[in-house]
Amino acid sequence: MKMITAIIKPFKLDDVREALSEIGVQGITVTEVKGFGRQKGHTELYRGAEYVVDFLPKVKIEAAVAAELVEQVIDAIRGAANSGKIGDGKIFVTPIEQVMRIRTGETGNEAL
Amino acid sequence: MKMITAIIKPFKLDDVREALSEIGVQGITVTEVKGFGRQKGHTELYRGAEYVVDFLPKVKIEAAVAAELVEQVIDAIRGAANSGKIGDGKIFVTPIEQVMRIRTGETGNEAL
Amino acid sequence: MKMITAIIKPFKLDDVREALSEIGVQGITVTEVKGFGRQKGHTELYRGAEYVVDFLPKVKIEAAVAAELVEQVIDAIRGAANSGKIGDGKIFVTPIEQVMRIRTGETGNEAL
Amino acid sequence: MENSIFELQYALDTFYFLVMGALVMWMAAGFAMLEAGLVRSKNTTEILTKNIVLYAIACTAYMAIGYELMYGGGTFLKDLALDGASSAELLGEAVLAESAEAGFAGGSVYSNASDFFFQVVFVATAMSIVSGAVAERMKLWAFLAFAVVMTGFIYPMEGSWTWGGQSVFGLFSLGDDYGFSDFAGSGIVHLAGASAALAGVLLLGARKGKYGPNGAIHPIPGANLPMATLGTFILWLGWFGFNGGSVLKLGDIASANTVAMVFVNTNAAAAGGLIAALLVARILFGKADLTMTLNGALAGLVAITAEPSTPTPLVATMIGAIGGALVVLSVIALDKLRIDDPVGAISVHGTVGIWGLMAVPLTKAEASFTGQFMGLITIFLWVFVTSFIVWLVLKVITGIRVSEEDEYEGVDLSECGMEAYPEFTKS
Amino acid sequence: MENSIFELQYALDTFYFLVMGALVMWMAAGFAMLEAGLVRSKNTTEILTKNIVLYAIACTAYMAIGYELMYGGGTFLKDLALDGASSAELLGEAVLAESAEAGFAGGSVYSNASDFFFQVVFVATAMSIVSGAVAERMKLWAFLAFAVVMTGFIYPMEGSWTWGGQSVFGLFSLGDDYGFSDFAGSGIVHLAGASAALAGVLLLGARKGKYGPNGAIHPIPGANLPMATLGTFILWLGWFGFNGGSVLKLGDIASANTVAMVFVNTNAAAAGGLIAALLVARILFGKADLTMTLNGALAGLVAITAEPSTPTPLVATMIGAIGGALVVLSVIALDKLRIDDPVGAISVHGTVGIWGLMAVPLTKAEASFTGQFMGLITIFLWVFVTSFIVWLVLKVITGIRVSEEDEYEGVDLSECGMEAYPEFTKS
Amino acid sequence: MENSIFELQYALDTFYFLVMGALVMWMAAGFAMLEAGLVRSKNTTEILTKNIVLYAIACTAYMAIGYELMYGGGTFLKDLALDGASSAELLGEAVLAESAEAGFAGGSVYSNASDFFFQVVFVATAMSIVSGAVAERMKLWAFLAFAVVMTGFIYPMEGSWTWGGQSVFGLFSLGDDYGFSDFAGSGIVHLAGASAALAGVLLLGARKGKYGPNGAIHPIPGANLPMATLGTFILWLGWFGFNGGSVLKLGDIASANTVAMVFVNTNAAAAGGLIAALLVARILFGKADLTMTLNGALAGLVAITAEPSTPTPLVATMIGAIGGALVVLSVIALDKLRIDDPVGAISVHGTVGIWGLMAVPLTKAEASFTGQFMGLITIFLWVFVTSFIVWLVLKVITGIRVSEEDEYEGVDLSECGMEAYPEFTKS
Ligand SMILES: Nc1ncnc2c1ncn2[C@@H]1O[C@H](COP(=O)(O)OP(=O)(O)O)[C@@H](O)[C@H]1O
Ligand SMILES: Nc1ncnc2c1ncn2[C@@H]1O[C@H](COP(=O)(O)OP(=O)(O)O)[C@@H](O)[C@H]1O
Ligand SMILES: Nc1ncnc2c1ncn2[C@@H]1O[C@H](COP(=O)(O)OP(=O)(O)O)[C@@H](O)[C@H]1O
Repeated sequence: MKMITAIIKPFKLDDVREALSEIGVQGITVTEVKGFGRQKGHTELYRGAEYVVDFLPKVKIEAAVAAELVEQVIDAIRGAANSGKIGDGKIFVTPIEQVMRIRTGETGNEAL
Repeated sequence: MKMITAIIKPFKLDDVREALSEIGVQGITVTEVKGFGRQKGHTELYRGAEYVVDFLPKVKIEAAVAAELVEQVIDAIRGAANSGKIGDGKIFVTPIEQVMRIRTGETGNEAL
Repeated sequence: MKMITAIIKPFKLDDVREALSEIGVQGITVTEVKGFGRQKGHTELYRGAEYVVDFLPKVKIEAAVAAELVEQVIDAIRGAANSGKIGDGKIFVTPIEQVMRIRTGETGNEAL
Repeated sequence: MENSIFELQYALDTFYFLVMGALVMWMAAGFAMLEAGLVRSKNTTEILTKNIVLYAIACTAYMAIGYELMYGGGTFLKDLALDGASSAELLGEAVLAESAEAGFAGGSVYSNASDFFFQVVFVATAMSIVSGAVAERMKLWAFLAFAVVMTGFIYPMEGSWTWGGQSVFGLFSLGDDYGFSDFAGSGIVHLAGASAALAGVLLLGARKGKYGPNGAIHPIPGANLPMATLGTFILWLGWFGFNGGSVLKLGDIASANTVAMVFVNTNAAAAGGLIAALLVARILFGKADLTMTLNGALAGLVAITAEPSTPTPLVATMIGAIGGALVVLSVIALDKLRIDDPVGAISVHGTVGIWGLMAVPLTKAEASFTGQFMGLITIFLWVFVTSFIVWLVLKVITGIRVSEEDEYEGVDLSECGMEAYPEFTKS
Repeated sequence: MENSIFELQYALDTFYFLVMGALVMWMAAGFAMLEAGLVRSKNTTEILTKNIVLYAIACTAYMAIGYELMYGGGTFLKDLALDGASSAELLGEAVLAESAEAGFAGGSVYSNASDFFFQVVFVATAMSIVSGAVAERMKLWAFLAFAVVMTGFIYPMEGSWTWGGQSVFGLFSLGDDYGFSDFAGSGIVHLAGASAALAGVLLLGARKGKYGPNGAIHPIPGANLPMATLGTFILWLGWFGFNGGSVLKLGDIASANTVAMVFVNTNAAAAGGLIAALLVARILFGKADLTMTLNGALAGLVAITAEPSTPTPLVATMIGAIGGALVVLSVIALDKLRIDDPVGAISVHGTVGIWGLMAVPLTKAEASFTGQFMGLITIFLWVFVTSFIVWLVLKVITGIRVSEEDEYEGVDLSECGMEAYPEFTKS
Repeated sequence: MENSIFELQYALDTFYFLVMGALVMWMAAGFAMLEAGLVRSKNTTEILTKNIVLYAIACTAYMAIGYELMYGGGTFLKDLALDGASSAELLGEAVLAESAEAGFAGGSVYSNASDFFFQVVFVATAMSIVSGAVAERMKLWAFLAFAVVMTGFIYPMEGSWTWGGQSVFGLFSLGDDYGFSDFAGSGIVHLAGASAALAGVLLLGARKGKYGPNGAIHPIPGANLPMATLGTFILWLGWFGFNGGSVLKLGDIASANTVAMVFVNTNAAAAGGLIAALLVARILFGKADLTMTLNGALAGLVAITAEPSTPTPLVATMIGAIGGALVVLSVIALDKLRIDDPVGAISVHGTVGIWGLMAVPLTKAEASFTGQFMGLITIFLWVFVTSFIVWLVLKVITGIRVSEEDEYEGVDLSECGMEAYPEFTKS
């Protein structure tokens, strides 16, 4: 099993969720985050003084999936989240050693 | 060392924290997240138009623990968070390669 | 590639971000979290009844970096976030198996 | 020309009543903000809904039947438009005759419609008190059903025995037999609201998680203190209308001066209550507790409401201060008794309402402790018992409490299907 | 001594006007809060900016030219200070002569400055209606430019044909020829605002994501319901000034009684509208919908505004209730038509404004359905057509809609460079 | 019958005073909301606490001793109830004698209690100005201690030299010797508040992180702009009472007309200030800056406060507009000087207060620039120096600034132990 973590633009969330549902990903966890990267923040003025808003609102999606699904999931996310503009975000794949569904105690792929 | 990540129902947070304290886990980090899964969201009406609230409020707990504690921690979380109802959440175990306590620079299990 | 995750005190965020920029880390993702640890929360009274605020506001920083940069990044974070006081936080290093930049589809170190 | 003077006096007194009434109406917003600030955000839409709907219900039920029960003006105010006269001219003649009889400095003569307006906003106030105490766990529609009975029947009945001058079921007369005196309603409005609230809370039980085993009390902090503070300021402002309008007449020197004194004393008592609560909380808890301070200001206001015209400003400050101190102790005591009142309504309006009534004889010779006690016990028993019955009937028929799961999820979703702050991400 | 009586009457009527005007001014805050609560948080700073700036623009444009167009008082109110007299003494003499002629119970005599103050806050109300309907996607400066034309020209023109008594381009007179009757402005203010809003919305289009293919409607919930509720309470309070002040005179028995009736009926209609909307939404949607309930209260207020003085309280409640039911249906219908109005302004002020106008003949013998219809069609056509042209010109010259990307990011950043709730972490 | 007329005049003028006073009281809520919106959320509970407690302190200290110092009415207002008469009858006689002497159109005769009520809310206004400037870093209890001295002594002293008509320590008389003229208190209230604030800020220093090395300025955005906007609307509304009530008499034609003009001009100046600030900020910063716009409206109000009765509406708009432009520049300048004022209070009330005073001679023949300057320098020096001393004493004894760590964590926790928005998760 792998954990697929994607940082995307907030307004792409619904599209990504649908794309994942379509390929059978049954669960995801979403976090509101701020991102700092190549996409530059904007310079604002507050009462005449400048400040840089470096951190832009992003959304982090985490989906634990069976190892064999990884490529498909990456494609689905990329397909839905890609707008071709800077700041579209990243996808990270990390290993999971164990999973358990709290309700049933199931583990492994059944628990996803 | 392992990172135990649990997605649970928000109102179970205090129970889980206590269960972890009891078995000697000294630190955890908690994030407010939204979850999408088997537990279906509800359909709401706003001014007459329907919309589905797919994302339900969940809490993510992260605890870095010594490898030998993993089973015990999983049991503790499950014991406290299990209500037998759909949506109770998941537990993920992932590897940690290194840990450091910022204050002291300690690493390894001492840093937890 | 490794994921460096640091839990720090919120007011250290800007310092850490600058320290990371200086050593060439080009992107980070930040999450507002609550921490529970050795640093004890405070006991408050609300309308005469006591309650313990165990969870203290923290900030989680995630930076995916090339494996060879890990030590340098850890040092930079520690340098900026260390105030010598309890609760300064932790740094975790975890493996990343794959990275992709959504916009371009680049993978590996180029995608960071 | 004398008639013109009477006309002006009528116009001025009517206007005064309307302005004071508008200020009291504004208190409905104050209660809504105060309560919305002191509950958790998952229960905010429901408390807002309760507050604004109860205001509408109070206005409608009191118009339909309540005013008739309390003062006798016909159901649906059918003769209100011209005070029963058949033309504007005849209204004018009737008013002038009344004024001539009363004399310039005599009893007040004003538009009946303005009287209704002033009275109806009081009804809503009484009902607003209830909504805070039963917050975060009561079913919306059960609450609204109760509001109909409370504003259409329970309150008007006790109102008829006090301000309405009727005897209590033909048994005794609070005014004539006991000289019961309650200027603007520490008892008639505030204690009444608190009594209904207490009955509801007892049947409803505490919020899940509020009380633990071994007497443990787990605070549930309000989600939005700026809103609670705004609500308190609104109530403070509105109270000038509440007490100031209860002089009932403005249009001669003595009356105008009394109205002014009532403003000064109302303000002084609120200030006294606030400072006392601040200091008592400081002493007991070692810190400045904003929510107690807000309750203290309201306690000062409730305390002076029973008699704001006779004390000196210094005495008014002290009456308010005692109210402010009392409210802190009462909140703690009710928590010990596991009577869960999220906003402190029973303490502010009930405990301090009693203090307000009992303080009247201190500055007003005509009032007696016995008379005041008779009044408060009559009001309390009537409202508590009838409310208890109504709540009980509702409990049996429809239930009054949401399910445990709905309570965890928040009543906003189960009762209103709408979150007060629905956004997850900002963009 | 008769003069003293006239002086007092003048003072009382002037004061009454000022107090009512202050209440109407307060409505500007109500619209700001209502709208800020019903948009998403990323568009909040801009809607606040629009609301407070439009109030300032309305005050300035109406002072500069609008009042002159509507009532003829000179540009920049140059003679306002002493009503055109050259000294305070001569002003006094002129007023007394006017009073003597009018007679004590005759037409109202008050300070011209108080009249301007009361009128100007009405202009701002009309303009506030627009801001809500075009929220979340319109360019700030285009909106402000429109506000100048609306408050300086479009509104004053139709105002001159109605309250100003002028003929419509010399063609016909709404008052003399048709007996058009609109007490406080269901049509003149509310329908006018809604007509301008409709023109803007049609040219502007719906918010991105509001409507999907196959008739799908995607709700966009407002970010802060406590604020929206506060706004509604503020509007409710302010409306007592809006309708109550429109009696124009207080200082005799008949007038004072009318003012009081107007207060009672205004309140009753709001309550009726609220309850009807609550129930209709309950029946249609199976739940208590707070935003519809708030709209219902406002609908009740708009409905009664065309004639709050003649109905009985029961009839007023019913007129309001029909307004409250209508507003729910209208909101649904406009959504079906893909006319995107984030706060329901077109339904509340337009649809229900029409109902208010048409309901006048039900309780007022002098009014006719034809006359009312002529009035509403005149107002609608004039405001809609001129607004449409102005919006169109703005669209061509500067554009009226922000870019798609700015809309995603929120207009707060693109138009104001400032977030309403800028904090990421609390510490 | 003449007496009845005097009675009505007394009643009307008293009522007018009370209504205006209630509006000014409402300004306390305005300051609370404005300031709570412009600080960070971690410092919100404390600013709310400061604002509502200072209001209570002002009311109590001014009652205890301040009013006596300023106008001489006895400590604790002991003779207020009947204006020193021993019965209501004798009060009536005394008033009628006074009225007869003053004449119908002469000096105002009203209830002493209404005068106190109106005056006391001014004191609170002056003190509210201070709380914003020292926000986010001052110790709560030190602030409250200062409030006692400010409202009980510092303000009443300068009030006694101006509105109280006393000579300045027997040296000179601002009124008699210099014809100093400050209608409603651009100097006496606003500049005074700003002077006390400036002294506090200088001793306190800037918030951590506000100023960096090399002249860098790091903005600290306010957490809640809807609240700040609401606060501004509240202040705008309250200001009608502030200026409108300062005419002191309503009950004859000339006075009523003046009151109406004051309303019109107050409104016009606020609108002018708002628009000017909007445009100046647009030019300087290239965008619509809501916080500057809000400050601009308040600046317009402060500017016209020194003389709202003599300008024409056009001139009032311009006086306000200059105030609005000035406030933007002043905010920038103070930041350059590293004088950290989170809400812009010193600029709005100080800088523009000075402009307001100096603008009086432009429209009022009796006033001179020298006289105005003498007044402003007297007020500034007195308040600044005494405040500085009091702040210094507090600094030495208890400290006035929270620890650096508490400042990072937020003063809500260290000073009040209570978060304004305590929720982590919604459920
Ligand atoms: N090395 C990294 N580690 C963690 N998160 C990153 C990293 N680089 C970028 N991100 C996240 O991805 C977002 C988008 O990255 P950015 O560099 O702005 O654009 P792009 O994805 O087009 O390269 C950032 O806002 C940040 O949240
Ligand atoms: N594959 C997954 N990857 C990440 N998070 C998941 C995954 N599946 C479920 N979750 C999280 O767990 C929560 C509960 O899952 P759900 O399927 O609703 O019920 P259950 O845990 O009973 O199977 C979800 O709301 C989501 O936050
Ligand atoms: N074992 C752990 N797993 C995950 N997070 C931890 C763990 N221990 C500590 N933390 C996080 O680090 C923060 C600081 O830890 P704490 O024990 O208070 O102080 P210190 O870092 O000085 O040891 C905590 O608030 C928590 O967010």
